[in-house]
Amino acid sequence: MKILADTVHENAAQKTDTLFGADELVINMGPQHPSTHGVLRVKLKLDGERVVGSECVIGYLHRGVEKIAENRTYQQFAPYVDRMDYVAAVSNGLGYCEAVEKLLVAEAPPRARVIRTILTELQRIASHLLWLGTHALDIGALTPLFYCMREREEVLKIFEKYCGARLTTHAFRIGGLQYEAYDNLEKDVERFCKDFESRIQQYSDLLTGNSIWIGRTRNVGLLNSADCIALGASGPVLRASGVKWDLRKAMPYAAYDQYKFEIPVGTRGDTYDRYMVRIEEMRQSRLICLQAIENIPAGPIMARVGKVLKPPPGEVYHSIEGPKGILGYYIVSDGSIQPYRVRIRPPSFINLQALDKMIRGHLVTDVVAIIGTLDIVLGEVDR
Amino acid sequence: MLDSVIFYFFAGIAVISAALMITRRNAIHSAVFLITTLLATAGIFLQLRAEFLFISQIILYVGGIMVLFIFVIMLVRLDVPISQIRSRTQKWIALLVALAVGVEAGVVIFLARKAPGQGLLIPNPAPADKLPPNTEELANSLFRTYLLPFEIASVLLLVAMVGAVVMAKKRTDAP
Amino acid sequence: MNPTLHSILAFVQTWWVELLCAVLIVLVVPLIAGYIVLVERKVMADMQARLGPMRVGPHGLLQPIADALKLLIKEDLIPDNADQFIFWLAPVLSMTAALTSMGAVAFGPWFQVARDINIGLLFVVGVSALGPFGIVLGGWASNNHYSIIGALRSTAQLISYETTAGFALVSGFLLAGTLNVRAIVETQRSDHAWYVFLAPVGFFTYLIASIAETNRAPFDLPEAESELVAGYMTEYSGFRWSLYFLAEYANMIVVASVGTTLFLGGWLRPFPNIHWLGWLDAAPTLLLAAVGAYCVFRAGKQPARVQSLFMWAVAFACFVVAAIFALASPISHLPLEKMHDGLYGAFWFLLKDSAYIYIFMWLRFTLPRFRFDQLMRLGWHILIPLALINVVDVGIALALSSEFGLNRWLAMIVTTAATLSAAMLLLRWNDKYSAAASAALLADSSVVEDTHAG
Amino acid sequence: MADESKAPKSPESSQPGVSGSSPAPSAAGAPPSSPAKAAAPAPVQVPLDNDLSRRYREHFGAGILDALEDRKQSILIVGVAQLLEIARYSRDEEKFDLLEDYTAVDWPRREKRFDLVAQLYSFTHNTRLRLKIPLGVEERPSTLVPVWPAANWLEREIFDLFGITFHGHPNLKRILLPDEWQGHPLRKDYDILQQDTAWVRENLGIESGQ
Repeated sequence: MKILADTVHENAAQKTDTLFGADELVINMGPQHPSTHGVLRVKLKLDGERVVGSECVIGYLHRGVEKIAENRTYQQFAPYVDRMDYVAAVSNGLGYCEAVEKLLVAEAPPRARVIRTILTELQRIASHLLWLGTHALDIGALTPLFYCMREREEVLKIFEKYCGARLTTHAFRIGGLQYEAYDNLEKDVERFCKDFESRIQQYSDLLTGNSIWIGRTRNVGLLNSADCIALGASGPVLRASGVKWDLRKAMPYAAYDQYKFEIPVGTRGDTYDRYMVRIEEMRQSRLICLQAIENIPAGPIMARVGKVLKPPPGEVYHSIEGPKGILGYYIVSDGSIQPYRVRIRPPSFINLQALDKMIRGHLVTDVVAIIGTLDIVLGEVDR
Repeated sequence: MLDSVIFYFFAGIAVISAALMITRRNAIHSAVFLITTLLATAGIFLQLRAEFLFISQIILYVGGIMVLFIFVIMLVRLDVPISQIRSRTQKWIALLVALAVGVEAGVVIFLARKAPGQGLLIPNPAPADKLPPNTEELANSLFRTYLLPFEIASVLLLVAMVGAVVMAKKRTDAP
Repeated sequence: MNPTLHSILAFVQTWWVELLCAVLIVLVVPLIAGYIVLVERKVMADMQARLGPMRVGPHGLLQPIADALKLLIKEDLIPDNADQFIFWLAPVLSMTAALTSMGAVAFGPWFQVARDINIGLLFVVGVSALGPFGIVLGGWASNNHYSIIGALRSTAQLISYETTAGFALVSGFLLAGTLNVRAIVETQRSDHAWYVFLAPVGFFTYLIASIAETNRAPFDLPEAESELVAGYMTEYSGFRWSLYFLAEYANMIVVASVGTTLFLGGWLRPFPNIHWLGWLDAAPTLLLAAVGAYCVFRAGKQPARVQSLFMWAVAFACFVVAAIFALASPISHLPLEKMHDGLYGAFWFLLKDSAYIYIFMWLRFTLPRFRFDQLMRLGWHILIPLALINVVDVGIALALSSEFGLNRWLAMIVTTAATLSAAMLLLRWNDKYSAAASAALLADSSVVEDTHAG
Repeated sequence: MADESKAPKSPESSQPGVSGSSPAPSAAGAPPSSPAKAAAPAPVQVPLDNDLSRRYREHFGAGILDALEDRKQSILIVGVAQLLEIARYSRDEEKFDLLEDYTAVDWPRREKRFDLVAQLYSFTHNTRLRLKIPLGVEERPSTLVPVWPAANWLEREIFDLFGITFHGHPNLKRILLPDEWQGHPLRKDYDILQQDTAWVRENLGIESGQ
């Protein structure tokens, strides 16, 4: 790795006469660092091993997704959103499709909405699993990653059976679904959910009560609820700080108003709470899936929106509770077949803003844990 | 015969690396050569069947003190203060000290020649593998014969250690 | 005849067994280390619900050789701003320390280089204490911030945990009354107990300290890949890197051997004094024969001819060694019987060593990594006081049994209980302290925050 | 869909423009690619006249240029001069404590070229509000960072992609693109194939393929 920054001698003038100069060290983490989850680059200003300041350098993965949107039709742009948060492509697609549906003043049929809910919740589980594995790996536990990958594989198999793709699925269409649910979707989901309960217990056995794990995560990366809201942090980060708020409950979309589930909240807003919140969210997602497969309404899967989408001029903002936080789409239509402006509110990008506040005063080691606990995906941060 | 080969081997290493140690500019290099000197000395101890001395040389001097030396050299920025410490008279003082040490060594060797068997070069050494194991002997002399001086020395070290801790503590609290 | 040559010949004549052992150590340890890596990967794979290396040779048996070849032919990089001399020296130092310290380790009653060295285990511990130089110098010479942080962490960690390990060993030495490796093992035979039962606290503190000393998880901070990329090894590649790697595994063997010798009865078979348990000595023969039989069974199912041939070869080797073991057993009444002690001792020793190393692996795949301050706190606030208390308690127990004629076991149980209660107190105190420390940290961080607003 | 239901299909208020009758936004006329025949099938935009908008109007009078409802989502069109006060009021009095998003839209043919768009959310009332701030090219809106620290990176992104400079921002520099990049890609006059070829040549050592 190339160290770009060098030792900073801020007070060089005063310090030259002493043998033990208290220099601040600037260390560069990333963009090629094993635990910056892609190409995040953080410049850390250190006093010894303690962080006294930081600066995120992002944009290494910037592809101009929002610019691309202005040059594609509404349908053509849908696959692009999968490439933002590529570990939660289904959720991205849901947000976009629902936003365009709102813009069209249309609504997906009930059957489509239920299937969307199932797939999105599975995607949430998959996303959280990947987070858990990599987060544990960051903290030095090797094994949970492979267990998480094992279960994520099951989810991806269901996606593959449903739409043929595993990662960037493009599972939904504007107005509903393109594909009817395959014959054994309910059975597959049910089997997965049945196994999954004991599997979550396995992760908990490895980590939850482990005193090293607690030592590494308790009181690390504290973020209280006021700071969370001020910094716009959302999703599990917000809930771990004690705000019992979830868009699925607050402003239900898809079919979430039909299902019972709890919003897990933390108390202190530290890394351990965020871990517990996400673990519990996986349990709740499992419950939602189980409820949803009980009763998938019959009927069409596609609303009549037409082949060529020309939404009436105007604008709409629609946001969903993505696995990482509020995933919002602000779409301006000028009445043509291409969106005039698509703005994506990326949860990772805005959660990442809180990093500086969270790592101050902690050790370099904790920076890794805190980057992990924010659950960022650089594809979404940089878009 | 083999004994003297081994002795000259270790002695040569010790002398050469000692010379290199004082001539190196880079403090870390100096430290590495000091380690080599200490190891070579330890080798001579081993050859004399002073096993305990050999291993305490390695554990204490090489494994303990020198690691801390290197630690300090790495942490402290030596390039800045060295230019300030260095003075014009240093060379002459060093020369004087070296001369004194040289004369002293010469006198010792000269005297040793006069009294065979008492000095450094023993013409007819006792066979090395016939010496009694000396770890127990060392323990006996330390904990029986010289118990009081040994304990006084430990108390002294303890005082030094506590003092160091207290001083270090002050440093961190001050700012 | 030339007197120099003559004396050298005489030297070789006298010490040929030791010289052979030394050569064997240098030649075989890298290979063994390579296979420990393979075993580690297999164990890891098993614990993580996957297969591990399967491609190079049957069940990946040739993987270490392939890895070694790959490392040897890799480009040898030295960074521009690195200190060439130290950069070259550091891995060599690490490896030298590890191999030299093996000199005094007795792998069975026969296989030992420094046979009658009086200081025995102290030599092993002392020489392996040179290992940190390789790490700290390598980290410094790389001229890389990650490397130097890794090196500093490593040094601090090794110094702290060597102290613990030293004290833990002292409790064993007190029981044995000697430092000589053979004498330690033989006293365990005459004491009718492995010292792990007499000084359990000593053993467990040594176990923890030895994991920390070899930089293994959960104490692998010097090379924590998620924080420091690869710590002090970041700039190393190819052969130099593999030297570090070998040194790490050789060190594992060394600390495991020390633990085995002092606490697990060395090369003694379990219950060496109970004669009707003599059938335990059939274990090596049966084990090897079973492995050989399995290889024969699998040989036919290998996908490629080379692989099945290799399997046959492994099976053959297993059978030959099993036969040697069988012939060397006292029942056979053959001249090979003379080798009985050496062979069977080596088997039991290596078996215990493997179990010890297996614990290393098990912990590595189960536990997350400590943070540096937590590691230091564990070392200085818990383990060192605990090891010290343990030394005192073992001394008291010995005094009780020798001066007052108290039953040795009773004395040990009493003092161990005392040590354990002291450990509980230490833990509780540490919890309080760490809570206070983290509170102070957070209070501090808010101050920092204010000064760096914006 | 709690916050909004399907828009009513009533025929009133069918102007195709982006906003209602307020002077500033409507001055833009139709966006460039809007064909004349794009007659809106559904009336999706109606003037907003509820307690919320009335309170805002009361407080800021001319500072609130217009209030709209588009697909049941409330929009306040706000003058740039009073932006900071309105933001403070929104956060403290109306409890819009979360700045969910902050972005811009480019209308090159309009007199006031940009719209700044802030999505606000109130945890207390579970409601959303969108503030739109029409903005001329030369105008420098004041930063919202003192009100919502979340605006920090969002404003940097707007600066990066639209070239709008915020007055009083603590660290206004490019965030997604390299610091030396020329041009602001989300402006409509920045072509999709366009890029800073000089930068690419200099820093990546390749000739741009476009």
